[in-house]
Amino acid sequence: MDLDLSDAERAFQAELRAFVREHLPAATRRKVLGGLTLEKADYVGWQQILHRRGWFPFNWPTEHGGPGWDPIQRFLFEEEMEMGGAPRLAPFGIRMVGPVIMEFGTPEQKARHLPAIVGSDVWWCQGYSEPGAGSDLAALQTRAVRQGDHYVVTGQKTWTTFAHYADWMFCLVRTDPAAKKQEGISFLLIDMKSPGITVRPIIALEGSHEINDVFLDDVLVPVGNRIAEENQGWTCAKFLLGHERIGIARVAFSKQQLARLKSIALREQKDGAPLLADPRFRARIAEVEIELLALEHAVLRILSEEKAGRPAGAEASFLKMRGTEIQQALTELQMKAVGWYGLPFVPEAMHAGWNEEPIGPDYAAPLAAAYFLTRRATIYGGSNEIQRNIIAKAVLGL
Amino acid sequence: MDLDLSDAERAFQAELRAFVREHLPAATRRKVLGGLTLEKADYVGWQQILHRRGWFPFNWPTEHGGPGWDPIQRFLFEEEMEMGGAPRLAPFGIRMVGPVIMEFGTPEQKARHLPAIVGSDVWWCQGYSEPGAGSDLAALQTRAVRQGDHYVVTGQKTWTTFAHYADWMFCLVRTDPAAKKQEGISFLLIDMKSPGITVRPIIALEGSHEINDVFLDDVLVPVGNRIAEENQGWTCAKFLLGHERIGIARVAFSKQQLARLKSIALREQKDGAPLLADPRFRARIAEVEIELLALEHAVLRILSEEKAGRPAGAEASFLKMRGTEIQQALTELQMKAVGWYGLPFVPEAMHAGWNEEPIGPDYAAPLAAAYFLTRRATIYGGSNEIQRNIIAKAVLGL
Amino acid sequence: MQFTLTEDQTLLQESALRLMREEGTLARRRERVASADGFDRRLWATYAELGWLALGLPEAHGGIAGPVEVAVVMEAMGRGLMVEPYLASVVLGGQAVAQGGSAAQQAELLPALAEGRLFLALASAEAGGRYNLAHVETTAQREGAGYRLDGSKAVVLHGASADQLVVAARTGGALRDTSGITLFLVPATAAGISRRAYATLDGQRAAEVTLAGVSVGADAVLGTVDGGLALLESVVDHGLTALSAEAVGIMAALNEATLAHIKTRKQFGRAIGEFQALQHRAVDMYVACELSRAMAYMAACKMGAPAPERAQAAAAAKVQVGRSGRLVGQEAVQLHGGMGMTDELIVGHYFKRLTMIDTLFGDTDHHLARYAQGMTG
Amino acid sequence: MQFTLTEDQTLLQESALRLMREEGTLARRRERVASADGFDRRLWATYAELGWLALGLPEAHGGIAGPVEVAVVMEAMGRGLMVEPYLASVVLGGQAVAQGGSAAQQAELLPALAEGRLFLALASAEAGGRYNLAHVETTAQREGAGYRLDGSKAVVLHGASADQLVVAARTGGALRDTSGITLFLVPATAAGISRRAYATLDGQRAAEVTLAGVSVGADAVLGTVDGGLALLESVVDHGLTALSAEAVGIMAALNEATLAHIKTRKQFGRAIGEFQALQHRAVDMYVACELSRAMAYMAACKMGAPAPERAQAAAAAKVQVGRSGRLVGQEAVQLHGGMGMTDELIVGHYFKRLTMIDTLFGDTDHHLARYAQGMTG
Repeated sequence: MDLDLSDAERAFQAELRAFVREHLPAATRRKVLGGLTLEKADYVGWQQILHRRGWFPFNWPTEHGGPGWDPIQRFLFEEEMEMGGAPRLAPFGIRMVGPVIMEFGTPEQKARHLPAIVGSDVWWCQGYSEPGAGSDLAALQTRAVRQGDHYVVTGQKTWTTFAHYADWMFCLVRTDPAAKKQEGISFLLIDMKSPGITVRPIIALEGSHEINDVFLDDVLVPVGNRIAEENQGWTCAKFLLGHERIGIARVAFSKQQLARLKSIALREQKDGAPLLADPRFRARIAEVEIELLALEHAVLRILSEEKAGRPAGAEASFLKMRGTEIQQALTELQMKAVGWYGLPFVPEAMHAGWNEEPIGPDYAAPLAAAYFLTRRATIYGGSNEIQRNIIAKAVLGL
Repeated sequence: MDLDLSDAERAFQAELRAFVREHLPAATRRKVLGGLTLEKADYVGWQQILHRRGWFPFNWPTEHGGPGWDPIQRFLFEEEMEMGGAPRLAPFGIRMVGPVIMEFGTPEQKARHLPAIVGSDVWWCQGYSEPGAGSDLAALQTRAVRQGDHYVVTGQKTWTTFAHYADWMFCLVRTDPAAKKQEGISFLLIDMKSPGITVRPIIALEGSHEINDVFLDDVLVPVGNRIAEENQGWTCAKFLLGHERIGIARVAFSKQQLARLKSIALREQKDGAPLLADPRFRARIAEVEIELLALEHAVLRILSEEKAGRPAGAEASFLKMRGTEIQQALTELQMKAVGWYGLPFVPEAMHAGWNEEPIGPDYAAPLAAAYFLTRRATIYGGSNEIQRNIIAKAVLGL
Repeated sequence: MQFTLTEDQTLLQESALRLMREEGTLARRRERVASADGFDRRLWATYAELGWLALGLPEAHGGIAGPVEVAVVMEAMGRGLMVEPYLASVVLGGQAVAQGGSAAQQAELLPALAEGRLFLALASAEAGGRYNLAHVETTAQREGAGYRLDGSKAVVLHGASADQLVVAARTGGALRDTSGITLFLVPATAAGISRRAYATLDGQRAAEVTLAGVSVGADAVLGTVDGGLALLESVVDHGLTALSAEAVGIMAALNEATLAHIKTRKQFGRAIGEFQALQHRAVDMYVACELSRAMAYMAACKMGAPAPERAQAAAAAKVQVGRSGRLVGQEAVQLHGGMGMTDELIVGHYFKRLTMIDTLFGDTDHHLARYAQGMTG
Repeated sequence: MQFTLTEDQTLLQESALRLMREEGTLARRRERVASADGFDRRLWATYAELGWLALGLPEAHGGIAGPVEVAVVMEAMGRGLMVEPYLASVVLGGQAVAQGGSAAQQAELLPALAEGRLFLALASAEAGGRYNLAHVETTAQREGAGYRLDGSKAVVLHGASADQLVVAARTGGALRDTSGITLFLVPATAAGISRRAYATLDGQRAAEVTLAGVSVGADAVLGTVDGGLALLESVVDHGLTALSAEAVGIMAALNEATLAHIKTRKQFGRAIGEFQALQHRAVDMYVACELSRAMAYMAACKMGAPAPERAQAAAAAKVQVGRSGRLVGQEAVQLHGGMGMTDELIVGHYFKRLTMIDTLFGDTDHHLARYAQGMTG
């Protein structure tokens, strides 16, 4: 057991750091570190820069165009990206549908879709949740009826993040309504330009637009866009769920948010001294820092096991639980730090182009909105209640 | 709405205070305020003093020998008793079996048992829980088989507080094993001197002896000792459960413990100043004080409603939940306050007669033991899980 | 000792809840929030008719009743998620005049306030001052018979729609001294005042107010010169208590909405409210609301008590409401799942307001520290 | 970077767990607790044979391995709920000598310690000093070539069975000065020493130690004169880390016992572990233990780091273990119902030890404040 980085790991880390410093567009960095709204171009542009360096998709094996890193290297990569102010890499292609296609896709499907993800030529979205199927995903109702070489798909998906950016959607649909819940489901890839698809924005609590309803009305999907056998979609869904559960812990993101919290608390004043020097506020930060430290080392334990050939099972669910709770605690403290200036809400101030004088300190504008936005972290991606159910059943045998 | 005491209430309060000051035996007061072990004689002696003044049982109507106070007067009485260092009045007779006999007893049963409670001639204990019937009280297995004018009772009761003091036990027994769970139960009064009863001490976690197993082996109980009809015992049990749920909040007890906590924190030192002046420890005390304030006013709201003829239902369960949580928080802080001196465990130091020099400050000896002892508060008397179930069902309709 | 509402208070409560049921829909709210002032002047006139704008003000100037009635109305307004400047104008502004105003000031302002013809706002906070009421950098220098005010005030609630501002300024002492603060009544359109209006995240309005050489007469002083902090503290304690009551109304509404949701939302073949883990959490939400209600009304009863007792009661209520509100708000959103995160359901709007109530005039940590400092023993 | 046990460490862990399974029964524990010394000297000899008493000591004097191996053994001892003076003698005493001792002191003491022939104890705390290591009132005045020690030491773990005491005394400075503290090695039977032995609530032993004119030579100094605080801090950090590992073992054992209980205990016609509210609480207990384990081993890895980094790691681990241990201990008792409250089940004994671990060398609040103070940024 040894917590120090090896020389090779240290060199790798330095290389990552230098690369972000030199190649991340300044405008993008400013938006990320200032908590401002990112455009699609910010995400895609950075993916392409990474791709040219051979680092995108960072989590893929070399045979499919990734760098083939081990779990520790991937951890270091994510850390340097976050600390350097790089935008989060959208997970839909590289963490979700990509690995599913690698595992279950035909050679034709691989040839068609994987290079497009590698080259950032397509943006994917995830068609899982439905109005009646949230935590109980297998209750989904979207129907796909076989007609010759096509499925005719009808139904509604919801909470679809970045559907309005997406070229393609991977989608769970019901192909056998007579079968038991999990057994009649198939996994389809759907071209978002297909006739019959309508994307309706859902405005979130704090005013942002990231999520959408997606209505499917007699959408024709070629049978060749089905991954795995008909009615075997649940296998893909479970595979995807188990994949990269560790990544959702987002330790690096929280480290960056912690640094931001400290920097805000250093600039905020309380009774003539920095808020950061106030023992009570400092103790609140320390509490979260310790929680994050514990999470980080729990992640490192699991990554070390994975590197040693013993990948984690359901026990990794707790990393998602704790990770999201910590993200929420951090955004809450950031909001608390600015006191009264958590109240003003000027939507324009969330955009990098806004040039008016801010109300209160310039860092304050996005903080309360970020707090509200982050409440979703414990709901999406398998709510924390579902994660607890998984651990209770699969780890504790309850 | 008015929080101030009326002139009459203020006079009543003064009278109570003066009485405790003048008539509570000094030795008993010392034990109570020092957290030392009380003897049966401490309890009974004080009950008899109160009785001579006409204040015992303080919660009974005049027709049965009580003072006939309203809910606010009873609240004030309990407060003055606690703050004055009086021992807690054992609930088994005056809060539990007494009201059941008043409600369901025959004239003969009332004449026989109620005066004996009033005069402190008997000590009662409660024969409810069994090894297989804790939270699920109705699962009890102790059998009572009718033979002529007697029941023959066989089974085991457990967690029976002060069974080793008791002259009588009120007991739930199964009289019809074929009936549905709640429907085959009867409520019996059992003379503890009956042949076939064995009391076995259970030593608690922290070393004290208050609770016991009670084994019943072919114990003969006259049919005349049954309260209410055969197989109607569950009605008595529910009545008893609903009765005095508010009292379990023990606001006055917690106020006294809070005062004790502050007095300890004033005498303990941290870096050359009283611990009570340490902002963090002070904030911890303030947190509990606010919680207790909220509980107290929630109790007062419910008592005011009761006084106005609208007695509380299941919603009062939350008073027990919060009350016990606050008791635990207070004993935990008392233990924390003395730091290292929470460790020494000299059982003899818990007894008033011990004359050796204490280890550490004299107030420290019972604190950790009291913390461990108080953990039971959320388990006994209907665990807090059961209280939550009750509220979920009866109040929230879940 | 009587901890139940009187008959009159119960009638007030019933009529307030009735009005809120009619007005408290999300659609009506959206209209109000989108309007120029950010609230509904027609509804304000209704409040005046109902006598709500006179609550807690002295009877000599058309006022009626006291803090308990204010709490009753604020609790109802919490349920209705109202955006009118009741707190800003009637509670904060009104109490400042009622407690600090001369007979002439009261006679001039209070009837107008009670009749809905006048809007007040309290300009107390400053950038960098956090929640310390004594942090007053704005100066009031003697100028002839009057004063000249210079400085900036932060997040003045409903500052842009106010006719008169109650401004805390320093007539003496250093930055955070407790003496040397004076409250002034300043016409909002006086020369030298600029107001930058904006919306707040909870759908309310506020303004940054700058005072550059604003001249006022000696009769603009509210209360005593240099002794304004005690008055300001009392006014803010009334505000905290009213906010606590509003928060209770929000919690009750959130609990109702959450219960209705978990009783009907089906997952895994049954209503999610049948899952015991959710039941126990719903119970904790219920308890949090009950304890908050007890504290809010306790504080209302204590508003006439001596300053230290009044301050402890207000601080304790704000702490209780801060903790309970955080639990109820976060859990309500969580138990609503994705729907709780959208702008389309009122749940999210309640949550935002409840969150912002914790910030107003000092968050839970601030008032816990304040309570701890004032605690006996 | 490698966060898994090496092959050797895994073997050590397996053998330790095997021994603990044999020795860690409640019946065996009762015997040990009731014995004169409060522990089992035969078992101590076994520890010596297994090499455990040499862990973390310098190789030059018979020592092997380091803090990670100590953590492995301590975690196993937590599971076994052992009462031997491993922490007191090997970790605290051993590290004091290993880090502060001269070559002569090390050569004299360490082999004896490793072979189980010598018991040490650390006499650092004092009444009124709470957890402040610099609060040293005990004085060491120059007396000829040596020193004369006077003062009282509080709650010296296994102080009565120790052969030598490591005593913190003041050679200079005022009461809580960080300089002026010196550590001394004092034979426990030296003239002027009196020890009052007692049991602790968690079934361990401790003693109050009084030093009245105890004469020691200059060669009794451990480390540098006046510079003892840094050494003491390092020793205590090793102790905190070892305690954290012990707590992890206890939590794991409590979680196992609780799971076994709720899977078999039937109420309302089914195992109580089928109730979702209990399931979710069991999950939180599991997570608390996992996070604590990560932190305990992180801290063990940091014991060789520069002082500030080492201190932060030890403090963070103690905070994590304090919070997790409180949750796991309280929940284990609660979920066991009445049985958890009795002396008859090992659960209660685990709970008591876990509670006392939080007190030892500073509770959660103490180390949170310490961590916050040392935190960067």
